[in-house]
Amino acid sequence: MVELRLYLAQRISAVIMAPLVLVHLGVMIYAIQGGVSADEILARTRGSLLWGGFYGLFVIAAAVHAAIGLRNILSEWLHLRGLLLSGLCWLIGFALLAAGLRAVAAVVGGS
Amino acid sequence: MQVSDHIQVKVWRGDASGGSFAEFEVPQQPAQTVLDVVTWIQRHADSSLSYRFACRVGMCGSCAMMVNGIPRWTCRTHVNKVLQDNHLTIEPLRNLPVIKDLACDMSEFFDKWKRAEGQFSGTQTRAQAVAAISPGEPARRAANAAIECINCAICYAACDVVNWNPDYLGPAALNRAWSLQNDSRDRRHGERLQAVSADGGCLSCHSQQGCASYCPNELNPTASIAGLKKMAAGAFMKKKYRDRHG
Amino acid sequence: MDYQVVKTDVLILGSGGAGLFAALHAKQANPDLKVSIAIKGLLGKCGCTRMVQGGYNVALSPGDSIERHFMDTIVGGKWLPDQEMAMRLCRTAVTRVQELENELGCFFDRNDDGSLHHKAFAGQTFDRTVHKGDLTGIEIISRLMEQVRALPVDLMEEHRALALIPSRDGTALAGVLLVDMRSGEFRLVQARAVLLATGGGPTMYRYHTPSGDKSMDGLAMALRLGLGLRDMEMVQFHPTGLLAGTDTRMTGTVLEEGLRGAGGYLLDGAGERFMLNYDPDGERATRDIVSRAIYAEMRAGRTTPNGGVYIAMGHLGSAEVERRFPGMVKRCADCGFDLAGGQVEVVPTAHYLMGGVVVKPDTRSDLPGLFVAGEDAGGAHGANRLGGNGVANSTVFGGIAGEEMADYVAQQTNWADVDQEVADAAIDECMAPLRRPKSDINAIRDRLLDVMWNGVGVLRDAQSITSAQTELAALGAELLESGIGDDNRVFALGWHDWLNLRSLIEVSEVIAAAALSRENSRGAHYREDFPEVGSLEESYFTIARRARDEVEVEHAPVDFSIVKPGESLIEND
Amino acid sequence: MKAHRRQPLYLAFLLHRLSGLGLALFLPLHFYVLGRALAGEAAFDAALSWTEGPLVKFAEFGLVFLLAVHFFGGLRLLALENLPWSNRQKTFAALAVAVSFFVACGFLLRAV
Ligand SMILES: Cc1cc2nc3c(=O)[nH]c(=O)nc-3n(C[C@H](O)[C@H](O)[C@H](O)COP(=O)(O)OP(=O)(O)OC[C@H]3O[C@@H](n4cnc5c(N)ncnc54)[C@H](O)[C@@H]3O)c2cc1C
Ligand code: HEM
Ligand code: SF4
Ligand code: F3S
Ligand code: FES
Repeated sequence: MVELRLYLAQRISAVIMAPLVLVHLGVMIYAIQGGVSADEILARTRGSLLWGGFYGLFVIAAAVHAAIGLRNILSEWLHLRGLLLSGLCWLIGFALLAAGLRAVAAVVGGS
Repeated sequence: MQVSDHIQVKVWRGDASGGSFAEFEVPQQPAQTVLDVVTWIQRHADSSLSYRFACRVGMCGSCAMMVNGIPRWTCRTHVNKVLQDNHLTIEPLRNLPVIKDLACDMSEFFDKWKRAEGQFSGTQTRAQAVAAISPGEPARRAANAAIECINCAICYAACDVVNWNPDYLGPAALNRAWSLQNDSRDRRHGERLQAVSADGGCLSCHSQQGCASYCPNELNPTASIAGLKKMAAGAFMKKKYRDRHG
Repeated sequence: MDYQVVKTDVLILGSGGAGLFAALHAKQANPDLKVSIAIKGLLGKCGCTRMVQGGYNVALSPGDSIERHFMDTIVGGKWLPDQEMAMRLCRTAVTRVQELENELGCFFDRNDDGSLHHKAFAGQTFDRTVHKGDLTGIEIISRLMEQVRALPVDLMEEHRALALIPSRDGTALAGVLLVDMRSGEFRLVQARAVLLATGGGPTMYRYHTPSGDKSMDGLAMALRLGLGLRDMEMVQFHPTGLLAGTDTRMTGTVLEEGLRGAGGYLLDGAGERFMLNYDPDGERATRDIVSRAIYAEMRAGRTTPNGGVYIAMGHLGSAEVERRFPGMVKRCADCGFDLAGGQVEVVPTAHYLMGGVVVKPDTRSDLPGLFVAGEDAGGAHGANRLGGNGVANSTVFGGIAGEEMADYVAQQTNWADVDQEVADAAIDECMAPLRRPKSDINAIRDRLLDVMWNGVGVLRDAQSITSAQTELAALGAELLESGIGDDNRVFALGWHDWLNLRSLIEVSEVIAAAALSRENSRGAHYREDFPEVGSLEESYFTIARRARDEVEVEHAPVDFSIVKPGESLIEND
Repeated sequence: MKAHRRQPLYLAFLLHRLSGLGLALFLPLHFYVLGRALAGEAAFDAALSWTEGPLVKFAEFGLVFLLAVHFFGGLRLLALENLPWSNRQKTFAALAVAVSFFVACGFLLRAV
């Protein structure tokens, strides 16, 4: 049953990310013209609840998704099993979540 | 179109403890399958070579081997189709333990078939008439599309997930389970769905599709497994919903 | 020689329709029985049940009847079938097909309204053959295999039966000597009941259809025990086996009957049609007539490069042929032949052995403890087997054997004592070739195939049979002098080749003797020196035995217990 | 590469896995750069300006390519698993790669 939950979590997070990735790619292509600068990015994001929600959701979904994805790779390619595998998977997930949320906080919040 | 009158054949010799290749020169014939090549070697060059076959017409699935790295039914693979620069390399089927030379132990393949609840359980008995089921019913069509499996384990050898995850049931067993899930006469759909949704079941498949590419009967285990995944996910969501809303 | 001794209640030899049904039914009759299955190959993956293409005869179609099926079987068998067996076959086929569908999960082709589809099969007065496309055998054996694998049975895969071992007092069967082919170890299985279901298989002919694992071991073992074999002259030939040269295993495999039915032509080496010279029905004539016609053309030298004739389908339009016979077209294409558009060389090919061990309709043999079912058992088909009655026979009588064995075991209080001397002698004989220097086993096989094909084949006469007998005796003697040159028994195919040949030669001698003794022509047996059918009222069947080193053949009258020649069970017939 | 793997749909699987792996490895870096914003705009700019070099540009193209490949490959898999079966899997896989290449090139062109 572990696998079923993981499978669903990964597919659901993928579905959540799908539109987010599209928007993100679009914005990047638009924004990147003439180089990226902090001003530009921060002007757009700072204080915006919308962007905060957007990137927050993105980060959560990506953390779940990537952690499960890496779990599969670790198990299949490095033959990790059992506690080590789940432990590592949780660790990766939380690390990504923490780093991601911190980054979101940085670009949305702050001065 | 005789290219040369002999072909160069490398055959894996050995057993569970290891082995190596032996080389043979085999006279080429206009009508010659890979199984004929192996047979020639066993009859004329090295009578101690071990291999397995039975029906010789693609019905029993006993003769599968790796031919130039690809799993194939050797009794129905013409040499011309696979010859590369006049060379053939023949090895035992991948992903199964070798018994000797080209014969491997298929027990785990069939154990997994059983683990996937790959057998029918009906509600009717022999005293009753055969169920009236139209061949056009969608479920029957799905069951039928997956039915003509000869348990040759070619798909099992083609799948890397089988290689990476010893628990994985593999394409053939799952394909059979899918066929049964679509059989309206079967009464163990629930138990079977549990069995194939458990760890090592259909959700371990990464859609590599080697199974479907190499299945000699042109079956499509990938499609069957996708069907099971959807069934498994659907059943899980439904149960969650029911648990929450009574 | 050391060997392991194990005990079981029921030991089944072979995993075709007969063996697997026996296992299922024995377990159903008594789940506590220890049931063991020893198989020369892998469970359900060897033998001919898997190779059934046409289908399964059963009187389930509205308007059909068990009596009609029975009459077709008797008439098709030229009044030689054991009538009680034939009746049991036709009657039980009905429940067996329902069991296959309802309990095992087979799914046979349906009509649009959901009812079973029955197709026409040669020699029958009603469309009664149920089928799964043209791969019926795969469906039946796969479903059976799944059920048996799910049961707690003791599987001995790649265990070859070498000898039936009687009890010390010789009054019953005590067990079976086996060799684990993977390790080469001998194993003696003591059993309270044994089923012989090794599926006959006339593979001693140059061209033959059965699977490569079948080599008449069962009948050879029964012979060595002194049991009688009936109808052994009755070897059925399929008219169109693929002919692709002697060096390929494709040669001999069946090209479906439907090709002729659909309007395919048979052409001689010069490309001329010839069937109309033999029969007004031309290519659509029955199996035996077409086989004899092709054989006659071959003997007259009007042959193709490989020595057969052509089957040509192209005039029907290659797209049409591809649509109607996709399996056959693909199989030919895989092997490099264009069936749809071109010409493919064919030859008659030995297909089925009607003969077998003399048994009662409940599968008991003359030796207590030994049961026989499927192609190993004689009697149900007489002189000719209807297409579709083969798999019916193995599944019907296999199931009956399972029940009977459970019953028999319940009455046995203990295991019979094994006759150690017989077992030791059997091991010794099997080991002998391992100790001798290497000889040319292939040459012996090649000669055997030709001797039987030429001497005791589609057409035979006293002279061809006696000269075959002389050669068989010589071959037998030569085999007993020959060796493998390697005493390693681990998965040793060379050794098994030798063992196969031993069985084949022994049974070939019986086929020849029976063929010589029947001085008329019936069904599959055609004597050019005695082309007449003979009196139907005085029909007899042959029983051959081995007594010392001679084969003795006696004639026994057919018991017309249900219907006499000239009568019918069907009104207005 | 082993012969049985030389098959378009296996390659599609591999591409999906490697792109996923690449993305997962890149993600911490990406978060790090953004996280620098906490330390003030100057540091953020410094971190970003690092991305101006041609090598990094190219790497970025690679990254977008990875994301695009993984994204379209992911859509392909979601469709395979959840929509009625289609026998055109090879076409879809090829399409997914082609579209992602297109998108990534668009990105690259805009960037220079
Ligand atoms: C190509 C082909 C097509 C056919 N088509 C039809 C058809 O359409 N309809 C029809 O009714 N019939 C058909 N038949 C006939 C039918 O297949 C057989 O009559 C029937 O299946 C025999 O079943 P069985 O169980 O007796 O033997 P099999 O199924 O042949 O099984 C014999 C078993 O015994 C094993 N065995 C052999 N020797 C030993 C040994 N020494 N020790 C242990 N095990 C041993 C074998 O490995 C095998 O498992 C066809 C036959 C062939 C060859
Ligand atoms: C930041 C973004 C993403 C990262 C870091 C990421 C990472 C990963 C990783 C590491 C895997 C495991 C690969 C494998 O098991 O072979 C994976 C699998 C997968 N990804 Fe992503 N991914 C991301 C975005 C997406 C998006 C946007 C989608 C959907 C459109 C998606 C769909 C999938 C799917 C369906 C799988 C499962 C493949 C399988 O198990 O066969 N991913 N991802
Ligand atoms: S699905 Fe195809 S490849 Fe796999 S075991 Fe069945 S027939 Fe063989
Ligand atoms: S090859 Fe293996 S990964 Fe899935 S699609 Fe087939 S089972
Ligand atoms: S020998 Fe039976 S499938 Fe090849």
